[in-house]
Amino acid sequence: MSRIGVFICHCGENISATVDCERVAKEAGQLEGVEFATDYKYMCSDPGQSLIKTAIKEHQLDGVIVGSCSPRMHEATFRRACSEAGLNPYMCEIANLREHCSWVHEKSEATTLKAIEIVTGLVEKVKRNKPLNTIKVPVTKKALVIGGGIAGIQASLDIANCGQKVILIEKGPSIGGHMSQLSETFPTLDCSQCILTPRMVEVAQHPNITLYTYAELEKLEGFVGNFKATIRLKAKSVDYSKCTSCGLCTTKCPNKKIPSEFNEGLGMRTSIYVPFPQAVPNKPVIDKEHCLYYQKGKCKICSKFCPTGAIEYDKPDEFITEEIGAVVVTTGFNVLHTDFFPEYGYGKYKDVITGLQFERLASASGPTLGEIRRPSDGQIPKKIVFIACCGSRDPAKGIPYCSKICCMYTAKHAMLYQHKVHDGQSTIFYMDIRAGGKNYEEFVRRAIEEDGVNYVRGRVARVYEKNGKLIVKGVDTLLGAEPVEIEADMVVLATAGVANEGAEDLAQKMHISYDPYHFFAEAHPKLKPVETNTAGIFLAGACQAPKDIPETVAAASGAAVKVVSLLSQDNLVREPIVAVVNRCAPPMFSTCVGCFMCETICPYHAIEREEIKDRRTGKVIKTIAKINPGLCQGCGTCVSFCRSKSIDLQGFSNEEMFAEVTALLNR
Amino acid sequence: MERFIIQTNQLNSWLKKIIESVPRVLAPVNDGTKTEFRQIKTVDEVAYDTLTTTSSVKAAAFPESETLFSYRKEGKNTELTQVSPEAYPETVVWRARPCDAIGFAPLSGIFNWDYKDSLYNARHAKLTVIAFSCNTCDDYCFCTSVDGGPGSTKGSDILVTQLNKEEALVEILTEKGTKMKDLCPDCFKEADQNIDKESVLAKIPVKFSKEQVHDFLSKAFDSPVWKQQSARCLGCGACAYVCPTCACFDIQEEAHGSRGRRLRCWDSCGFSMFTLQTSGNNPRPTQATRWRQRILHKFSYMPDRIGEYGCTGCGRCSRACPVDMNIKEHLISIASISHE
Amino acid sequence: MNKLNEKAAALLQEGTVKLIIGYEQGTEKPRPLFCTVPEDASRLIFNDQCKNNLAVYLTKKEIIGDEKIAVIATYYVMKSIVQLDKENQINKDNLIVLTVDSDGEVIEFNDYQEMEKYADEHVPAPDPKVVAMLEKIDNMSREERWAYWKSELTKCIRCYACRAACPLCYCNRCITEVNCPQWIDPWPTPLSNMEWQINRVMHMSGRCVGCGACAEACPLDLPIGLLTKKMAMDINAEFGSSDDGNVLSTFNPSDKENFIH
Amino acid sequence: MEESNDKFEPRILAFVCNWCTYAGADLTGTSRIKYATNVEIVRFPCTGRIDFMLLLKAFANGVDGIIVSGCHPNDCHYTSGNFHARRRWIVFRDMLNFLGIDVRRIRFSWVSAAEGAKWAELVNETVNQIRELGPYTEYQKAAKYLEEANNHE
Repeated sequence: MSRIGVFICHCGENISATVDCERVAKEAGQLEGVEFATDYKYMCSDPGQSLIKTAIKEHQLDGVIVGSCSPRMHEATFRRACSEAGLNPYMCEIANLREHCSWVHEKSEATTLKAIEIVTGLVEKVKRNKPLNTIKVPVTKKALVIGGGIAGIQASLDIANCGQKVILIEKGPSIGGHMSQLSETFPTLDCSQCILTPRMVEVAQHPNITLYTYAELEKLEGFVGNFKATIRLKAKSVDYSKCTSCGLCTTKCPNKKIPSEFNEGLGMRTSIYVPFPQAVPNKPVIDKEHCLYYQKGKCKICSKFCPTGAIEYDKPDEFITEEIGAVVVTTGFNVLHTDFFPEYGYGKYKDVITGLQFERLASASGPTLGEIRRPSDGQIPKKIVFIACCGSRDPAKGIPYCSKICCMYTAKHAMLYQHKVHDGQSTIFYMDIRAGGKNYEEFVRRAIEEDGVNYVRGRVARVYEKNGKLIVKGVDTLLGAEPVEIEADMVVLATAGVANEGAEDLAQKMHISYDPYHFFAEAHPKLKPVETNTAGIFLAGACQAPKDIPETVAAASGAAVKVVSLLSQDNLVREPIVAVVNRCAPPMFSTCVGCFMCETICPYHAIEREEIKDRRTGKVIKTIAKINPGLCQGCGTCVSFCRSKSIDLQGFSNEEMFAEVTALLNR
Repeated sequence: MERFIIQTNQLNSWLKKIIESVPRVLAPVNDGTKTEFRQIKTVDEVAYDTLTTTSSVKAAAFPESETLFSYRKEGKNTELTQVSPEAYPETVVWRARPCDAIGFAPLSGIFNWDYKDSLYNARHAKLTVIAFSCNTCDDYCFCTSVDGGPGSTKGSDILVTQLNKEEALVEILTEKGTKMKDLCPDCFKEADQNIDKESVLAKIPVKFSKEQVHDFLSKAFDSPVWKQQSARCLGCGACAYVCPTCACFDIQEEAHGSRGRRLRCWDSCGFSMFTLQTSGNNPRPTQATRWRQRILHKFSYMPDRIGEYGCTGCGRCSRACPVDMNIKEHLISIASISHE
Repeated sequence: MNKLNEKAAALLQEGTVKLIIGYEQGTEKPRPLFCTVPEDASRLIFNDQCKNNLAVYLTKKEIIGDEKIAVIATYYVMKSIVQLDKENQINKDNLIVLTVDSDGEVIEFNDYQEMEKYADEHVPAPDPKVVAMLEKIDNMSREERWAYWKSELTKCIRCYACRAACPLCYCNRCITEVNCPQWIDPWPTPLSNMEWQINRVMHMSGRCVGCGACAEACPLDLPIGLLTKKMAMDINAEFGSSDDGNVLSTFNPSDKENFIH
Repeated sequence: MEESNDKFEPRILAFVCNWCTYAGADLTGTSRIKYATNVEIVRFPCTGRIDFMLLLKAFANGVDGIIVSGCHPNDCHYTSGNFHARRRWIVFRDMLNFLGIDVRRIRFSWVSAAEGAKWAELVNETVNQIRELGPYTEYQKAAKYLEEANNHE
């Protein structure tokens, strides 16, 4: 027999103005199982709360209904009050008599009756409520950061500087990412390398950071606070413990004609190589696709010359597993390949290049040591054309979204060109100039007004070669769609930013969701911009969508804070509003029949398989569903789906909801 | 026992009288592909063209579900309302079959074995059974093997036997029967004592004797026959629900917030949950053990306790079974084992 | 002695299987047969009168045990096996699936792909009576439909033969046996009968193979087969044919409806 | 239930999710928008949690209409609960309609936490619609079958 207490709040006049609170309390007092019922001016006030507490003690109440404002307002308050009086907080329910009743109805019999019915329903619910305890999940105090670009570097440093351990893995031979390829950066034109390199070094030297380059995520198991990551360490063919990075091997390697990824194919590298001078770690790897030994079985020149015998051929990939508490995904982006606008002649004409290639030309560490020389003959182009939106905002041929960074980097490119080639002429074909951001618009104005960059609003129809010149045919829509034709020495395409190849696979490995463009999806576009739907996995940088450096760094620091706040706890404390699979006496053990059709319904992959084994023989008797309380968020979709009603949701159980519904209809 | 002759064309006028004077008259009514006992308001509703109904007539005295008491909560006090058997309506069953009528003996036995079930007894007391002898039968019939017969009078208040197109023999067997006859005295004329009704009855060969089955059962608890016979049994309740003698019931609560009722409703020993205990233990864990229980109960426990066999040979269970668990066939094989 | 009997006898003789589930001639129509010794094999038959869905036995441990068994499968048995397999209810290693083609040749499937392929090539024609009845009901007014189903389902005695005969109703504890809360009143009333059927159909959504065993089993010949059939047609119309056999625990963000405003 | 429809006050139950519609209804309150008293709200974490049996039970226990409402597609607090619910309702509604149950009495809607006004409209519209349809007597009679059956005796 229950001993329920009902406490009706007047909320000053807010409820009592239209609801007869005394009567609600009186009628509630008549209900079976209600031991004590009263009304009071301000239940949430200190005297109000102590009224509840004393009643709980005096009448040994085992359930409490507070008829007041919305539970979204004061549920926490009153539940705390209850637990202070020794009653399990989840034995307290809030009847929403203000937002859902007094404020939306006129003063009338009907309004009071409605209030009484709301209370009646909840009395029957709370009779069936079970005491619940918050769920504690232990946390492994270590983070995994995937991707060594500026986002990964920033996130790793921030986490590490908060005293937490970090594992940073990078699939390439060096960290640095796309930012290390850039020359100057908008809108300040400070040198990318100069601001990035120190951080790369800091990462390498930080006591809290373990760096694995040439490494990829193989498998991710577990759940928030308790992940187990399997990492593939791709064989570098060089023993870094012995290598002194003297560089002899790279100078002696006979195979010198391999297009350098770092230089976007504008420069060459050897098959044993360090991607770029400031690489971290500054030690070589052997590119098996091009190494003569790996391809033809002979050569081994590098190992002959290596003074420390660091070269180790035919070493298989290694796998390590790491226990971690949180993950930050910072795998970055890629630039759109150029084959679906053949009319611009990329690949056909040497002097049609991508923006990223231009970065390398303009970079002091680039193939031309920072001089703008065109790839075909090394001449300095006197006339240069930049084409914005190559693929972006082009649902027909490219991608529908705006790549966001192109407007700014194109302005920067033109500006750099003008600074380096004083008598040169630069033209930019654009759709719109999107320069939202601190000092961005000013930057673009400078390009136009101070550096005399010629902005033409219009699309380029095609680019073709005519006696050594690149003819760029387009229109100027501001001059009434008048055709424009420019004889250029070089054309730079602002190719769109797209998701990295393999992003989809990675997302599936980690059970995070991704959008139609394979960019990773944040849990909420506004309020959870660095979270994913999978608790404990966070995002930062251009793997979410094209982002510029300031945004990326901000997001990285944001993600870092999320990780740190997670790792700073010994246990995760979670609301016990989670689903549970019933258990019963053998030989049934549970009414769950293990059809596992619920697996696909759970957005959080919280439904696992549990084998019930015979104690003696160890033979599996039955495999049933088990819900991981660390992952379950308590939506209850599996509960109403389960055919045999073997899953129930704590706090909103079948019995509770059924009782509430039938009771308020049969008062 | 009085014997009368009624003209076939008079049957309806008699029935008409009965319908007029009795609040509830049940008779076989064609319903889709099936025939079932339903309350009739006119004489034309009766189906005479079918051998028998899908369900037996037992519901007339032992409904699928009936209220034991109802309650209403007023705040903290609860008001109980008992059912009043006086309110049960006088009921006549028209054109039951001898294998229906005969079933009331075991039913009454069960409901009065130790505890006297006032609800059943009240309904049964108000029930008059007017049975019609069978002049046809089908493969499932075996009443003659369990001491019934197409012309058996046991359990009936009146037995009507169609002698030929024109006339039928009416045997008045009880007081209740006489009452019904008296509703339409001029329909009946004294029957000639040497009328032989047997000649018009269906010929149903005796396939086994229930005693053979009974004897075998006394030593057959662990026989492999149960598993063999029950292998295809799906464990539904069809057989029990259509059976004229199955009397297992469950007690249920119908609760609607502040009001509700306690009911008794049919249950079946064939359901796996029937004997499931809270501890998780199930004394009849397999369909084989449940099938064994069904046969033992009907052919061993009941005769031993109440002197009545729990089978009338009507064959309804076999007709209703989704997997053709033909009880006649099974009993024959059991009886033959007992010979060996 | 036909090929089926020979094959079955051989399987039992060699000890390849401990049990063969097939059909034998029953009182009026074929019924399930369980062969454990080669002698039983001679009773096996296979024809289009074989209606029972034998897959219903494949989830009954007490029948199939832990040993290897064989089942002689109709189209619907095959379909049921595929679905049961998706639902983790079948031990593939212990199950041999046989069927008999139109020339009386016995086919033993090496894997489920093969079986599915065969099944899809031998889809039985829809029962014209069912199709006609569905159309009839669709053309009724709502009030007529209500009246029709109410009168039909009032006859239900809740013997649960429909449940027992369905290979996909294999729960240890059916929702009708849950009494905290009492979702469905376990005694027959028009409404509880209807609630039971609604549950049956909802639970079959996207899983039902359309064998009609439920309707076949009903001792009162209630048209409950129409409900599952209708559901299957609706699902096909709404979501297209789904291979995962799992319609209500999957979704498509672009699912269309016209009633949520 | 003999009263004529203009006097008849519908009983309506609303099954709503905690994060969108419940919050939306809160907003209706804080905005002091008035609506009919005929509707009572039952709070669920998510539309995905709403068991179709509860709808049937509500009818069996005498409601004349039902509102089911949650987050708009793509706004589900649990990312996909409302998508699953939507599928469930599509199949369920088709089945009810086939059985001749009056699906006009179940109003499905998406009401976000910002749509306080929409909630008020939804309630008022539904109340008016159900008032026109009248009490759901046929279903309630079916629900009372047993009482009547027993009383007839």
